[in-house]
Amino acid sequence: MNWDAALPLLVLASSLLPGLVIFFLTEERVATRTTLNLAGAVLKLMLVGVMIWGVFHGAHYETRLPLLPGLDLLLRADSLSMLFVVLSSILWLVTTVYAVGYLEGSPNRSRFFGFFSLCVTATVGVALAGNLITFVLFYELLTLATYPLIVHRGTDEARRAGRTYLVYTIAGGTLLLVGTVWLYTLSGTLEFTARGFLSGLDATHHWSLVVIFVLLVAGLGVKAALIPLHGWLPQAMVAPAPVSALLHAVAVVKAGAFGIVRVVYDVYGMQFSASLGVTLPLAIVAAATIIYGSMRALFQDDLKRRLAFSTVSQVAYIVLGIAIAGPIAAVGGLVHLVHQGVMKITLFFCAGNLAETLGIHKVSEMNGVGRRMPWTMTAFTVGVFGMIGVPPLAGFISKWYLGLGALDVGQGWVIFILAGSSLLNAAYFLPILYAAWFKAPAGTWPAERSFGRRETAWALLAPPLVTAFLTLALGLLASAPFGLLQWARFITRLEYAP
Amino acid sequence: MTERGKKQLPFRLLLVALLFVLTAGLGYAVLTLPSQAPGLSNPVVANLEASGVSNPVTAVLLNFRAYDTLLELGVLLLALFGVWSLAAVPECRESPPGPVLDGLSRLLVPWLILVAGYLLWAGAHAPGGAFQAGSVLAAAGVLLLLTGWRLDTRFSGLPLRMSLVAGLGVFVVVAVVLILMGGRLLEYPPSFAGALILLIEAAATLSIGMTLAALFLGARPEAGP
Amino acid sequence: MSPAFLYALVGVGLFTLGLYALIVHAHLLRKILAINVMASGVFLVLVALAARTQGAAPDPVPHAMVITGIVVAVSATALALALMLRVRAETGRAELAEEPLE
Amino acid sequence: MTLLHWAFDAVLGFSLLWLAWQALASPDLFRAIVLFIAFGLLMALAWVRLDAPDVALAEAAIGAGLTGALLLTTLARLDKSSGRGFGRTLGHPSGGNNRDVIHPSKKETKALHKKDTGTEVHD
Amino acid sequence: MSDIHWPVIVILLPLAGGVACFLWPRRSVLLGLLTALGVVACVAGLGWQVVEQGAQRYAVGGWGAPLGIDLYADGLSLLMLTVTAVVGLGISVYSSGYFERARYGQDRARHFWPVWMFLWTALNALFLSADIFNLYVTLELLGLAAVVLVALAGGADAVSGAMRYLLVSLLGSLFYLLGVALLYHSFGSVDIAILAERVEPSPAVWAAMGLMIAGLLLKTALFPLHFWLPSAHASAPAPVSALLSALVVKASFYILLRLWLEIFPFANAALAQLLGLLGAAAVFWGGFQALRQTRLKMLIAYSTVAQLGYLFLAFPLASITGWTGALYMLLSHAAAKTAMFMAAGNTLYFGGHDRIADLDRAVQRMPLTMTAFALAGISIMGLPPSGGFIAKWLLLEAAIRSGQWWWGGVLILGGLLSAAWVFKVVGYAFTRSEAPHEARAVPATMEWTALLMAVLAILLGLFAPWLLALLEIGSPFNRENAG
Repeated sequence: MNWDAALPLLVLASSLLPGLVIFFLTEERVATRTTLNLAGAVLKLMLVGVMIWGVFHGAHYETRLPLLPGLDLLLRADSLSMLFVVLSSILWLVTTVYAVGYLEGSPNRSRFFGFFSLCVTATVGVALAGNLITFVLFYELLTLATYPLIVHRGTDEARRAGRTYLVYTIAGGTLLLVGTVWLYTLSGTLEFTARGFLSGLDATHHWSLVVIFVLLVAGLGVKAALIPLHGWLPQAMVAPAPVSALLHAVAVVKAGAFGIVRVVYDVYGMQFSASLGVTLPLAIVAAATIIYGSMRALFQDDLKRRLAFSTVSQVAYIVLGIAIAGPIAAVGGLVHLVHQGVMKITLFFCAGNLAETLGIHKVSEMNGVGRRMPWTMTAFTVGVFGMIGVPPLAGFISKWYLGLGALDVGQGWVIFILAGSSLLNAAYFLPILYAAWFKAPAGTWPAERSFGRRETAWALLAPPLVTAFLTLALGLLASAPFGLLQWARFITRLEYAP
Repeated sequence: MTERGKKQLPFRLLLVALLFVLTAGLGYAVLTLPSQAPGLSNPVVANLEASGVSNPVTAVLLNFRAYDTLLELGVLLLALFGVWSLAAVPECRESPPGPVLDGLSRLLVPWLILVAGYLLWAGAHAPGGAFQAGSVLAAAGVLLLLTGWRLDTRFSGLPLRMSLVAGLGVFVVVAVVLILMGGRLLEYPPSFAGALILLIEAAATLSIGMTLAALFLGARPEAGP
Repeated sequence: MSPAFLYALVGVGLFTLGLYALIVHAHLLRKILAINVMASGVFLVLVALAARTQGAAPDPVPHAMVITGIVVAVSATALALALMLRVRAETGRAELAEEPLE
Repeated sequence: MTLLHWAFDAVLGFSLLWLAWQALASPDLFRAIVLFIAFGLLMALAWVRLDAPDVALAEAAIGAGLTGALLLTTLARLDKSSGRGFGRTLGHPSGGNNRDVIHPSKKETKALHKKDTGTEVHD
Repeated sequence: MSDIHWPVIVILLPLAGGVACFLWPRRSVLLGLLTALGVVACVAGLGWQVVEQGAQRYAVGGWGAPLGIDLYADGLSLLMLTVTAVVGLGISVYSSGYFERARYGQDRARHFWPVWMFLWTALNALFLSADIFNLYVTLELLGLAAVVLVALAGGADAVSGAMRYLLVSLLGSLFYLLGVALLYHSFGSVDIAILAERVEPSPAVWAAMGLMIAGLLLKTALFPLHFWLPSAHASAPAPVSALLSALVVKASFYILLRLWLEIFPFANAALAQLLGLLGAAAVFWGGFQALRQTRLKMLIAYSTVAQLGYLFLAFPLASITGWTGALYMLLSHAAAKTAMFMAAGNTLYFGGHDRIADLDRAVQRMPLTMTAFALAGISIMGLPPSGGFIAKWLLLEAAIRSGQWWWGGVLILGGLLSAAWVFKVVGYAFTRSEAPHEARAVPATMEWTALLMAVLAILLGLFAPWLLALLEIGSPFNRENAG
């Protein structure tokens, strides 16, 4: 088990082992639990750093464990997986700090952090999966690890939300499983290869390949919250803020979108799926989701549900980027995978702060909150402008490339979708900013907790500021030598050989 | 015919029809069997003298298929465990035995024990053997129990259990000893196969007699460690 | 139609008779009797077919099997009777409650 | 000579079937057990006819003798636990009352309808 | 090391252990545990011998097949022996805690150990035997021992369940025995290998096949003949229910599989389709009934009925992948179901009842037990990374490759049904219920054994290739007809 084979496993174990240990810690052992959590997060970040450096220089990291006769549990660090691994490890560190602050004094924290680490392990597993069966394995593990977090509070409402979540995700998982097994019986292998491994199959299978594609995308679409499979996301907002922030805005939703990228790129291959004619319907579904998500967000009074519906529409950008069979749009989609994660997590952190410090859950209660919590609201504003796509911020980059890519391939109608959704974003975000900064506060806050001189605990304040700064940095330094754009172009060059 | 029966009449008729079809099928299957089939009688006769006994049935029971008999003793003992664990009904104190029962048992019990001994000995070369002798012994035991005789509480503990388990115990011990001496499971050396079989049969007769009598009694003796 | 086959057919008849009684009668003691009759039927088939060759000594292996079977049958009956008394003591009825087919 | 054998076999076979049917279908339990013991003895006779002396001995001793004894003592206990003395069963059964279903006394019916309130302590 | 007669020791040791437990009841727990460890070691020894030297044929008494009885240990029987050993060890450790402090008092525990050891002997003898009459005797020993253990619980429904189970078991054995009689008198031998050579279709063989399969289906509780299973499995003491669902019911399936593969290879597709159909009906009926139950142990018992249905799906698939999938399902179901019944036993011991609605934050008050239940649930549902997932994958692959995709559909719907009831129970375990009730601390051995069995069910998902390679020894599957 030399170093190249051990690294992916170590990255996985860096969150799995602390998680298992935390399960057995009693409630009072706060110090040990926090140190374990943070140590795990930092260790994972360092390992990922080493891995990125290696992959950039062409090193080949691969862990292969026999799972079934003829099928292996394969963890491989290729350029596409690094994108998602980096995103989830950075955000896990930030969210752990936030969660420690947010759950101060609440019960069952050992159980919470145990499952929290399991979730991240599953997400990293999804990212590093080298073949479809490993992907399915970690994909289902993600469902099992997130369910206890949704029903963490133990209220009946939480249990109902959990049940809806399960109905959707278990059904999705089953579709994915059936598709994978059927694909395996046809293709004989499930290993991800750069331009897909299905183009070689003879024409008689094409019809079943289309059906398999529908099965796979439907299974993944549940977690990617494509309509009509998005129902569980708004209801899952009943979970504590760190869960909504990392999992339902980043980890779980991205796993679905990342899965669709994998299937289209490394299972079917871009050209082959275009020739099968499955990419256009996918693009239409993605576009419909973008518009539908934004429309529903308009009418949500609860802040977290509005953010949830905005996530539904934002994730569909990634799918749209992939579905428009063009290299430039693909770059836009891949880049948005990271940007949307960073921006959305900022907004959820701020929503969590407002709920925790002032007891604000409704948008209507946010009048004049800017004066009371200036730092949180600045982070919120940066996030909102990023979402709308205001130039210097990250959001603008991805929308720009998506638009450019669409024109380059002659899919003009996508421009209208992008423009329309930006307008809708503005329509449901700007009133919040206006109310927060310019309206007078309505007297007392619902459940105010004073934190002395500072507006709220530092553990709750630092994370949103960090992620807001990241949004800004990603926007400004997009085309820097080691920047995200260059990385995305490197991936697409593999997929789109002339 | 209870009123419940009338309600189920159609169900019973259907059942009768089904069972009639089953009987016809099985009957036809039995009739199509080859009319002349020696089965395993030739190999048994061929190996008879190597088995240490001359009665073919005892040879099969205690040598060729001794493994079945070992398990079967296990089944008998298991039934006793079950009956004792259920301890359904405390021993019912029958009324004191009438003169007829008393006289009969006083005459018959010794005679039955003698017949059991004979059957055990005759098993080697004539119809008889462990099970038949054991059941005759059990008959003597049942007769004794009916007259209200009970085992002395001193013996109803470990000694009773030892004797109940004797048959199976001896069988297992003999098997282990034979393996240690290099043979296979229950592979008697031809020279003293007959003696070994007799030893096993004697222990088995004692245990079967005691077990069957205990099963008749149906309840665990109160005292006893 | 040598005697062997006649007794074999009687054995099959006993088997089915016992099966009918087992299904129809509710009282547990009757069910146990039915099981014993079925067992005797099977044993009759086993031994009867062993005596098919006229004149020659019958095949001893089925005889050994039947003796084993008889001892197994008696131990099963003893357990069943003890269990029936226990059911009687616990539920007050010597029959199993009508279990709706679930 | 074979005609006589054949006749004997036919009679024995038929009486076996008839006895079994009578034992299983008779309304009175005690009568059923006695018929069953007779059936056991007749079976022993059948084993002798089929040249199986060992089996005949085993059947007579265990099948008819012991199983019969077990059945009778269980029947006695069955009646005793429902309030009727041991002696009664040895005498001829009283009248033709249908002893098939033993009418549970009040105490037993209460036990029967002990609704399962879920508070039973042992599982 | 490998010239020791392992097959013999594997059978005689638990028998001797049972006798010892009966003779010295006060030390029965210690003796029982020692025997359990001994048997696990011996099975490991046998496993080593089989892996090294291939399938082992052992002529008892030195007489050879037609006259004497043979013991035969190949990959299939070795797999079953390993399952029995592992589950048996878990149950022995669990029972040492369960009967000791449970409300059974000392005398009930006395009766558990000897009967449990005899049952273990019967299982080991059954998996090693290559003689169909010997299989009858082991089946009988197994059935009686199981009935006695069920009746050990002593409640009204336990005793009635035991009675019904006894009658069904005896009926099944008699059907099987009549089949043995017909086969013996057709071909003059009761040894499986010899019968496999001599058998050719004739009315007697068809009748024998029908009788034996009917008898074994009755004992395996396949759908229409499953009526006795729920009341027997649910009302028995927890370790006994685990034992019955994980091992006893599987023994008769093993015999059916042996006969189907070796003696009845000409069994035509129609019968295989019928078995598959009954299996599918069992999956839906078991799952549907499990959803309706309000008591935890009854729910788990019905899930056994459903899971048995999966095993019978392998008959119409009739491909090597199908058989290995069904056997892997048997393996992971044994571990998972044991963990689930142990968890149910802990809940019952903890709260005095097992009503699902009032589990009342069991997650927080019994974390180990609920984790065990959840992990076992993952394996029952067939979600990765559990053994159930591997089995589901293999069966699904076999179904799609053989073009009979509807059996795949049954698998999927069955998985969804079991997901429904697993998460119903887990959901109640998280939430608060209004009926507070007194609680008793559950002994540590009981909780940890449940958790270890559940973790085993998960680990089966990660070590599949070695176990599947084990199954290939003596290749019991390639002698069958299709596939």
